[in-house]
Amino acid sequence: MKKLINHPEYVVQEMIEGMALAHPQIVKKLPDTHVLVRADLSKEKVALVSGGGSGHEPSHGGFVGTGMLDAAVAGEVFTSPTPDQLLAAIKAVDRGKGVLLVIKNYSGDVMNFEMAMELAEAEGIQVKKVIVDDDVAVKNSTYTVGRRGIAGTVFVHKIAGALAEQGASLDEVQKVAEKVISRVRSMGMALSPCTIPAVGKPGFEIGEDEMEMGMGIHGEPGIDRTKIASADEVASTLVSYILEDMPCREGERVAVMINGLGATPLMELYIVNRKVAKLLQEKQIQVHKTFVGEYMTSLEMAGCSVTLLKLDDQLTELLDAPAQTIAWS
Amino acid sequence: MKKLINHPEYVVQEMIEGMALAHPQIVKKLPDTHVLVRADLSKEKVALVSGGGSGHEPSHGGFVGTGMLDAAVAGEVFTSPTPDQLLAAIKAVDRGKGVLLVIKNYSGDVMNFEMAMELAEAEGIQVKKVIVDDDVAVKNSTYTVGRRGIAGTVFVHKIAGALAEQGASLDEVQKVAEKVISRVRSMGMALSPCTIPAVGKPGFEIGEDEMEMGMGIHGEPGIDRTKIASADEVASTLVSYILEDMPCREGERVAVMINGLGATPLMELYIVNRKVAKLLQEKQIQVHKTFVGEYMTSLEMAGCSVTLLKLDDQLTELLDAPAQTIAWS
Amino acid sequence: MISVEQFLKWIRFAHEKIQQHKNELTELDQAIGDGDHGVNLARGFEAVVQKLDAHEGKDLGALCQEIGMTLIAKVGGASGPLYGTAFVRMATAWKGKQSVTYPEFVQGIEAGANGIQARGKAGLGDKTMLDVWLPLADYLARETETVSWKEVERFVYQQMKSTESMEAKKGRAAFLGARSIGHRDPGAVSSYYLFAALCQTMEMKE
Amino acid sequence: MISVEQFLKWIRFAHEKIQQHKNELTELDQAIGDGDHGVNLARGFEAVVQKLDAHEGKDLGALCQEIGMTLIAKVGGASGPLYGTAFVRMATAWKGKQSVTYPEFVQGIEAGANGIQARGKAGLGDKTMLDVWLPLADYLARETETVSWKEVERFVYQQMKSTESMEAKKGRAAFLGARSIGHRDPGAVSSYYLFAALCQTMEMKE
Ligand SMILES: Nc1ncnc2c1ncn2[C@@H]1O[C@H](COP(=O)(O)OP(=O)(O)O)[C@@H](O)[C@H]1O
Ligand SMILES: Nc1ncnc2c1ncn2[C@@H]1O[C@H](COP(=O)(O)OP(=O)(O)O)[C@@H](O)[C@H]1O
Ligand SMILES: [Mg+2]
Ligand SMILES: [Mg+2]
Ligand SMILES: [Mg+2]
Ligand SMILES: [Mg+2]
Repeated sequence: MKKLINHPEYVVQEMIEGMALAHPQIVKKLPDTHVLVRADLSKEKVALVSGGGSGHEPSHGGFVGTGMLDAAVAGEVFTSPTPDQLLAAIKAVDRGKGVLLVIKNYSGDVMNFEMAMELAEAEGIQVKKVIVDDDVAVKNSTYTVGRRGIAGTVFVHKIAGALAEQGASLDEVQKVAEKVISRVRSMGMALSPCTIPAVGKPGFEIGEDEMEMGMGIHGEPGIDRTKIASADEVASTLVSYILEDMPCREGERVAVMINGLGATPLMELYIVNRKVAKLLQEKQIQVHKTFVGEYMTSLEMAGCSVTLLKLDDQLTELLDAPAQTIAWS
Repeated sequence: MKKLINHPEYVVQEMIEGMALAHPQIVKKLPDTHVLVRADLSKEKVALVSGGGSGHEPSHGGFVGTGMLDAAVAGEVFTSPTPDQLLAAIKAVDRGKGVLLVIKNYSGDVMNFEMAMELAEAEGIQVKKVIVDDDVAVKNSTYTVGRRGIAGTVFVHKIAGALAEQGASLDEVQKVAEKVISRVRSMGMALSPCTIPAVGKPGFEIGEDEMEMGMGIHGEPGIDRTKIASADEVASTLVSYILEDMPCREGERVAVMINGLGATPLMELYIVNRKVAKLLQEKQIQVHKTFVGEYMTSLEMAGCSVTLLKLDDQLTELLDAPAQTIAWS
Repeated sequence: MISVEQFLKWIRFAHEKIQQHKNELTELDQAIGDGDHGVNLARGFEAVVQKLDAHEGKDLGALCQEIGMTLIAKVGGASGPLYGTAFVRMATAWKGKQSVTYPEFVQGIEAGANGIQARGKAGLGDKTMLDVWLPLADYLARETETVSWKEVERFVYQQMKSTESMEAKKGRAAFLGARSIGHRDPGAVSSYYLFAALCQTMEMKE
Repeated sequence: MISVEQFLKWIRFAHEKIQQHKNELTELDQAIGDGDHGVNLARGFEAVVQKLDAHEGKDLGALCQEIGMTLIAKVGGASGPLYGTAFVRMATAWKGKQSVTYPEFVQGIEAGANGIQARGKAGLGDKTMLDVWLPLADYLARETETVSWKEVERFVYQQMKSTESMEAKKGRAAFLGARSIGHRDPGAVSSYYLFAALCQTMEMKE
């Protein structure tokens, strides 16, 4: 394991400290927690709280700021944060207008957030939640846990955050978040594994000539282990899975995110985007905006995910609204 | 070699296409070149052109836009762009106010840019140049080629670009660029090598328990191959080399850049920043702003560089001025 | 049947087993999850035993409450709320007691199992820790004070092992669908170590 | 001494050698540079021979001009402007000639070497391609038409080899300082292949 760290046990704490030290104009750390909150919490508005295991940076601390999240709670690496930390975040950002929790659909995240919600409600805070499940690599079924939440979550932060910033009510903010969730789909793939610092060895093995389609952002196995394919083939496969799940008609407008998982250079992400853009052009799906970079990573995993968000006028306006965070501006 | 590419020969072309397709509001590709120019080239102002080998993304195409570069020219991976491409860029962005070339100090870059300069001057365009040499890992000497240009180059783009945007003359823009160069120092280190796509195997080898201090951004060997150290030790070493070369007094103000080389997760960069911030605090050097992320990469190399820029009032104002590019906003 | 002293022995013994088998638990989780189960539980139990050192005269209810809250605050992930809820429910069952009788003990385990089910909404056969907890509660409920703890351990082991052939429906392994078959559930295995520690503690006492 | 036909043979032969030794050149550059020299030159010479296919009656000057401009536009890095400038200077020396005499040929090589020096501002002993070009130009200037091309090749080889013990002062290897000692300069090695191709072409003719 080759990492620029001090001790596996302190990676999350030291990272949060490093973030707060780097961007004091944007975020501050709640004392004795792994919670980053907006530096300017004065405004009376619905508050947005998200979080999850660490190792997905810039998610979620990088999206705390004006027009996006009010607080982000970092768990241990790949491990949902605990209810006490979530409660601290909720209490710190609540301005009496209620708090929306943005949860990625993992059993652990859902349970910890729900426990925090119960605790906050017991203290008289109005809390609602949405659960993001954009990963089409997993079959959707109400019978099981359903799909995973991955990079599409960032669009939920952006759009719900923009509406909250405009002064909308908790119900309205929850509604728009759910609208985003219903219209966003993602799928990822990996070329190499990643290593949880405290574990010290890679979460899975993958041959020199292999890749895994549908890989989860915690190294959860995907749907297909194949010979490594070209960037164009990878892009085509990801887009076709997404469009199969969420058909888009000619003339419809989308936002595109080409998300790097950690070790993949921007060069490769842009090569993937080239093909994604061409595929959408062929299908006459209009691209309103494209985001290429690292938004929801998996430590130092190599690979990428593609996300499509189907826009309407409301979502377009909110997506384009200004935001001031570490990783989105 | 595990890369998300189609063919090693086309990586640069396809990357440039992918960038232009992703951000049509910000950049456009000059036909038949690997040049990205600002989408809005109307304004009469001094133009800034930079470039270099590819593989350092988001440098330099990611810094094309309002308030930074007017054009970026991409060479083959780790290979300076050629004079014809540079000339095309210069001609495309010249608005009659002259063009400043921002060159990183490598023999190849200097020669190709100088040839382009001669060609442009022959066509009656006023061209000046600055050469960035911020890497303190290399001993400075007028007898040899001097130091390498690395991540500090991005500060030159930002500050000279801001002054050009304000309507300053070519001389003034060149002067401020030189001021930045005289006040910016960087040093990097690597944990793992990178592979030029067309070569297909890593540029160097490094043991499982080793790191290289002073590593160049093209995999050029550094100054010290040691046992892998903690993030805090790495940060201390880099900062002390920089401050030895450019002493900073108590109360002086700096901008800090913690730059990832490609495969290093943001988590680790922030852990490094934590220590850098503490070291500067101890020395009572004021941090005006901190930039953490990927600015000048080396394909998928793991490692980081630290850059300090000594600010004065002029540089502070120009650094803080708004800019609209892909990777800086 | 079980006193504060015995209880503390059980938990300390469970802690030891978790630390010993940390890598095994992590590897099981790497196969069908995200590879943090060993690390998560090891961190949680480490925190638990540190709290126990200052238990000074707490009753079983208070101890379980402390353990549950510590696990909730320190483990995170899916197993934190689940193990945590189990101990918090046991705390309610054993409130104010310095020791419990066999039927009271069984009530506690049942309350724990029901807590896991309420929190995680899994059913039997969903390939989770519940596949150890629920059957164990039922087994103990059918027995009496004279139960053979060796047999109990064997039973728990079988339950744990039976998760190998199940298809996961809840938790992270559920994303794998049928490909989760052939692997033991990490949470079932850690639950086995928890109860193996109980059985061995009780046997030593006999 | 050398006709258009011979010249084309030389360049095509040089191209073959560069392609054959592409990996070797890249590995030399990995040791003290950035590992692209083989790839750069292979790309450049590939483009050059494609242009040569349509040379139809061009003279030596025009051919060298074409080669120089192609190398400048296709190689990039340090070696592109340097090799390119060398051929552009040779073009001036051989302007309008269908063939050149031995003294004219030597003037061309001298012009090329001087072009490299003017462009790169390196001196003898700085561990660059110049350490092949300049001594070769001098050697040829001291000889006549009857020069032994076998000897020339041996001489070029020695010059190339002598870069091994030099400390780089120019080019990327200069960043290494004393640690560049012990490695051959990639540009000197590629220049050796260029001139080995010349010598072997001339020998075949003899
Ligand atoms: N809904 C659930 N009900 C019961 N147990 C569950 C549920 N979800 C997960 N588990 C248990 O949690 C274990 C995984 O714990 P852990 O790895 O610590 O958390 P995470 O899955 O969040 O990484 C699984 O092996 C399973 O036994
Ligand atoms: N200033 C110079 N003068 C002469 N030759 C030089 C100079 N700088 C570099 N070279 C030659 O160029 C070679 C490197 O070429 P190449 O690897 O293609 O370019 P780069 O160094 O830009 O990657 C060196 O081995 C050396 O022979
Ligand atoms: Mg987990
Ligand atoms: Mg090069
Ligand atoms: Mg897990
Ligand atoms: Mg080179």
